[in-house]
Amino acid sequence: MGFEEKVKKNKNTIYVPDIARITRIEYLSPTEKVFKIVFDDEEIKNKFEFKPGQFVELTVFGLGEAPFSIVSNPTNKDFFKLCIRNVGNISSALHRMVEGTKIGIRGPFGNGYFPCQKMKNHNVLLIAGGLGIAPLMSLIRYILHYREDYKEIMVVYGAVNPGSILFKNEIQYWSNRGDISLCLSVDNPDNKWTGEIGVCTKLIPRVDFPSNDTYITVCGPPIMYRYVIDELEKKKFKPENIYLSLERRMECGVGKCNHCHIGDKLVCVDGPVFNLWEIRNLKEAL
Amino acid sequence: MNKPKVGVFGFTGCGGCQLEILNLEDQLLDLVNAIEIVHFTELVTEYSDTYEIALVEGSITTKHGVERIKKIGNIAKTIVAIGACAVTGGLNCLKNLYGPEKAKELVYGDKKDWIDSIEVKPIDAYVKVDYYARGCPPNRFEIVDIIRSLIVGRKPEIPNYPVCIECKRNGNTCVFELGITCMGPVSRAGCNSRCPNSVSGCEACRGVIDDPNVNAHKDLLSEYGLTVEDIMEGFNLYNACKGKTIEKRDK
Amino acid sequence: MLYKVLDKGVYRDFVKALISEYEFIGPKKKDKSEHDFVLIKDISELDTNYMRTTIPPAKKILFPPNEQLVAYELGENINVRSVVESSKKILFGINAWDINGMNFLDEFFTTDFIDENYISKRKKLIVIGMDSEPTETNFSPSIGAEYAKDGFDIYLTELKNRYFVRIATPKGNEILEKYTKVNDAIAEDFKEYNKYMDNYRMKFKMSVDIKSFYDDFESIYDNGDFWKKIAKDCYSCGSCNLVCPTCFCFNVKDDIELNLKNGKKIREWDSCMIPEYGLVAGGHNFRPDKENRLKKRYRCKLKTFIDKFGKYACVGCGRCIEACLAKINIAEDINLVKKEVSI
Amino acid sequence: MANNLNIEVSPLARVEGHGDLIINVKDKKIEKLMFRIPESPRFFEAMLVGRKHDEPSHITSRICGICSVAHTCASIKATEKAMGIKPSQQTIKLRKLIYHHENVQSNVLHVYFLAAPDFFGVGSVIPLIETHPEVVNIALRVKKMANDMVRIIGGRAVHPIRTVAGGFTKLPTEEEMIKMKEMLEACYPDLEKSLEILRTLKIPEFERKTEYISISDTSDYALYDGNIKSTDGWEIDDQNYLDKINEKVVQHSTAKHCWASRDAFMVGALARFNNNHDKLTDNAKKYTEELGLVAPCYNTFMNNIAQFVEIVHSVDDSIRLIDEILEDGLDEGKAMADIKPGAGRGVGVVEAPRGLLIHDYTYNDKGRVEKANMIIPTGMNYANIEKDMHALVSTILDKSEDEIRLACEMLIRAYDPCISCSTHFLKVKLINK
Ligand SMILES: Cc1cc2nc3c(=O)[nH]c(=O)nc-3n(C[C@H](O)[C@H](O)[C@H](O)COP(=O)(O)OP(=O)(O)OC[C@H]3O[C@@H](n4cnc5c(N)ncnc54)[C@H](O)[C@@H]3O)c2cc1C
Ligand code: SF4
Ligand code: SF4
Ligand code: SF4
Repeated sequence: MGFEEKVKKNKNTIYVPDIARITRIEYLSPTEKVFKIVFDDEEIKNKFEFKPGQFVELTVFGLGEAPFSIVSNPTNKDFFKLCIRNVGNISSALHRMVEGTKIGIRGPFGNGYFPCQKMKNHNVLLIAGGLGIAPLMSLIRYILHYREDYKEIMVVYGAVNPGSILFKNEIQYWSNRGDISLCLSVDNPDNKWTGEIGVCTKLIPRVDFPSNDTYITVCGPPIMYRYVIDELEKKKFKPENIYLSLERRMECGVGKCNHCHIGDKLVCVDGPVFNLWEIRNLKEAL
Repeated sequence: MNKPKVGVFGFTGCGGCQLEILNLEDQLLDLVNAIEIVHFTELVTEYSDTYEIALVEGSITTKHGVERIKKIGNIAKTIVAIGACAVTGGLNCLKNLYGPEKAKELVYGDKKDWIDSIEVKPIDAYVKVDYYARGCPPNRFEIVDIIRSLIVGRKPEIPNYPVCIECKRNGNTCVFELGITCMGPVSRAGCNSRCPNSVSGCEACRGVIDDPNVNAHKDLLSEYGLTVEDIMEGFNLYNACKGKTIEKRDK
Repeated sequence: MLYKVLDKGVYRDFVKALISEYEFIGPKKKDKSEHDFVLIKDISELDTNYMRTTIPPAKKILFPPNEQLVAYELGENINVRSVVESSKKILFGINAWDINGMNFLDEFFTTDFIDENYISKRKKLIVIGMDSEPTETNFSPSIGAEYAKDGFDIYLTELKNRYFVRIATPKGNEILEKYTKVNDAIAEDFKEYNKYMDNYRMKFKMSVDIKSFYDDFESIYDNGDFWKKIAKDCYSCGSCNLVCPTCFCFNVKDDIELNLKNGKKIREWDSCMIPEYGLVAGGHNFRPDKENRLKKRYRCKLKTFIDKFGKYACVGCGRCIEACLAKINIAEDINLVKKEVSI
Repeated sequence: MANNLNIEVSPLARVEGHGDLIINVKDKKIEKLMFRIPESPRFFEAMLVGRKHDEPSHITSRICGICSVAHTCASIKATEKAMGIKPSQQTIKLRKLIYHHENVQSNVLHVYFLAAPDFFGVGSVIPLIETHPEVVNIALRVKKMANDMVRIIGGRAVHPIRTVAGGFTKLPTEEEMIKMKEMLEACYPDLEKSLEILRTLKIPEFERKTEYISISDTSDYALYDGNIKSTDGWEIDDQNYLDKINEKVVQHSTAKHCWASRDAFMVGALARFNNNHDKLTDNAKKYTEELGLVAPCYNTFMNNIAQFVEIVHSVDDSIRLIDEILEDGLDEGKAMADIKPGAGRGVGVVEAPRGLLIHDYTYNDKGRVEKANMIIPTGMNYANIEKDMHALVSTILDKSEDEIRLACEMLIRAYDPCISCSTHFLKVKLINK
């Protein structure tokens, strides 16, 4: 059931959140935590479906609302997870919360998501910088769930320092699987670091996926995109096969408040994931 | 949730800011319930020196005041400056325009040496101020909002856009249309545009926004027959202590 | 559409009946320069002979500057519910471009997701249109908005001794039948109406060359100097947005009472011209410069919705031009873009 | 029983502003008694110099947030006098109306929030919320009514915007006038209830005859306009205040002391009552009787009661004013009078809640202030407070130190001294004997 149907069925408006509980809080790094969230209402819980790349609007009552990408595997139906960096009012309130606290959720939102169906039978290259790994997690988890449907898979992930690498356990597990290649890189290594050093864009030239048989997804801080795209273009990847997830200020998530307006599109309803062809037409996007 | 201990302190000012707290009427009882007032000379006799939040009214104009505000700065975890006098120095700063000696002489004549009076400064000249409830008088709902934000743990939202936005939300006819000049386009909102609401030009009592287009405004005001001095006088009414920053922006 | 005529002799009684039967919003003189659409209790307050209003009437009613969206009570269980205000109102005397502005908002608030807070008020609003004098900055004929072809229930056009009445909805027809008497319009009436409209269109002094803007705008988009010059005096004050009949940006705020139990979400008009608009958590600002923001506004007004709805998000009312103390003029700038591209 | 006593109360709480009180008693003799005001000087007279005619009212309003309407009106009146501006009758009526309600809100604040806790034996209004919620609720309701009146007419409750030299920048609407009348009528039950409560209070017995000065008018219980009148039998035009009211810096004391016929005089609600009691509305007169307030009254503590009676009077009189204004119809054309800035001197005298308030401006021919002098009520009461205190302390020396301290504080509070008005109070130099 989509968000809109649900709104209609409950005779609600698009601005009313559903009540959910934080059932588990996992510590990832000094600034990031993962929150496992379960809806109070059984029916809502059962019917909540999302696609990798979509996001929800989370309300901390008394403080406000903010958008967060879903990081869990869409095939999990009982719960979903968010990975949240402590940067401001709402995120810091979440970081202070204990398990069991109630919050409000609207969504899932975003008509632009990672096209995991189209990607089937192709190679997939996933490029993440910093917290950008969060929206990609859902996709990676989905792909690994249906691993045999996809060809080669590679994750390129850059972080500031070894301590800020997120989802370490899971990354460890990927590297043990052997059916997914991994390139990790940090800007500021410590003396134990044995992997790559420098920005993750440097790793792209080494990718040897054929340009006409590869889907690419990118998510990271705003400054990263331009460099990544330059590198990808050098390798002649097709713009319509390169997917980027954008961040903008959002007050509503449903295409009304207009804060995420770029070019002639809205990030919340037309995105947040766009392919490079679309982004080219959005002048201000990068 | 623990009730925060709050002290309300007055320095050189008119007491209007503290009165605005008492003027909360509908919300006063809730407020007194949500916080523990441990110091408030306008209202209560008892006072204590342990508090987490200090609401400070008034500018610092005496040596004794400097000592007091520093002491408050050492005790309070959070300092909220309330009112123009505390935030920008407010009207009190007009005194600085004369120089302290001249001002003393004008009022006290040959007795001027009795007076403990130094250059007027806003409180952030002496202590770190966390939040500013601007305006003369401050908006009492903003004071509540700051306190409430501190209780629930968020940063209070203090507008950094011009008064014109609120003025338009209120559907006012722009006073320039009526031949009255206004500081609204460069002044910080948050007062609910109360002066234009009363068909009176904004006087910038909440200070200017972070990036005011001063040049455009000088051009506009001079079209309305104001001289550079008039314009500076307008800027200075509540911002003489911060006046330099305004002039500096000028090319 | 039904075409009728209403005799001037019965007009006042008709309006009086509406005032006594409905919550009646109409133009009233506010001060020497403006009118405002307010609740009218007596016909003596009504002054349809108006020229300027700061806030567009339909926006004021349907999308008010502050509006509660949600109410909640915290406790063991959290109780959340929507707050939707809707009461039957008559909006009387709104002009054609403001009706077209409302038509835009109607479409906007029902696209992608339906905004009940807007639309439930819209559904209960009875719209009776009437022409008003254009200001000097009005360029609505260039946009095609000086004439309303839908969006109203009844549209009254004042001819010599009668009103030419266009009835667009059954509701409009019902009201006329119930509260007054109208006759079918005959050829004579149409002739006079046509003449009136020709004259009316002559009153608009400003015109813009909008035809090629769609492509011209893109070609000049990266010309930094051009935009810097245009935006030089901008105060980033947002007045242009807030007075616009089609601007719809808003912020949502959470507001909890001091008892920390009862709270609400409210929305409040925002402006794309202020720096905070493009600011995201962490401090990155996607549009730090005023020229970027001005470009964004022009794009939104004049291009984005051509793709989406096939119409401009501008009706040419000229309010933003009058509101702008920096004298930034959308009409001149449209022409300037054309000029800059053609040299 | 105190032979030697050393009382120091600093800061003196629940007076609006800051004051300190120092009493030294040695061998049952008062050696030193000092009520001092360490409030920093504000230099308003200096700030005004060079200002345009439309600015003094906004600037002097900031002398005191609690009586900002009074300062605004005194300032406007001085400017209007100096430049020969003639405000319309409508303007004057609206000014009287806004004026009433600053007085009401200030009196409510004082009677219920600041003084009442003493009578109920609690430290402040906060415990009063628990012990006497009905008192607090009445106070909040009446105060809100008065503040809302000031908000409607003046644009905001503190430092009004719409009241300017010449008239009003914006008039209230007819609907607002009607609403105000309803608000006024709705507060009678609270006044009745207050009467019952006040009747139960025990007002300390104390008497000291002094001179009482206020403004006075033939038809009104004067607050906004009138001659200056004294219980010592003289009456002068307000422009000539200098004929009677003298100001001097007293070396041994702390502020400019004022005197008229004798060495000290009192201003404020009690002074107004003593001079003008026959102009109270019949309803307010009824309240005076019920509360045992009879003119002339020499008990300073009764000032609190006089303040309450004024609340009743203001409510009655406001309804009358509103009826009159509505009957005449609000006229935008009469909102502002013509102004031709020019040279001249003018004096504006009003009754601030705490008593007589005088603004005296001289403008130069460019219409800018050349010289300004302001005399504020607390300054006038200063000498009288010390005199009262002497009289009171010597009669209660046999009480405990705490009781003496409380009695003194209550006496000072009875004056409702608004010390933030210290336009020119000197800081005390302690004199070591
Ligand atoms: C589609 C999308 C997906 C995202 N996914 C994630 C994710 O998975 N994990 C994650 O950690 N973050 C994510 N973010 C970013 C996240 O939304 C922000 O970090 C979040 O808004 C921070 O909220 P806050 O209250 O903590 O920050 P605050 O800075 O306090 O901001 C609160 C809200 O106000 C807005 N705002 C910011 N500045 C101002 C201002 N000056 N005035 C008014 N309003 C302002 C913000 O846009 C935000 O909506 C995502 C953002 C988007 C758009
Ligand atoms: S009156 Fe002042 S604040 Fe209001 S729109 Fe005009 S300039 Fe801006
Ligand atoms: S264009 Fe004009 S009205 Fe709009 S923000 Fe800039 S200065 Fe204000
Ligand atoms: S953009 Fe300007 S001219 Fe166009 S509709 Fe809006 S206010 Fe009117």
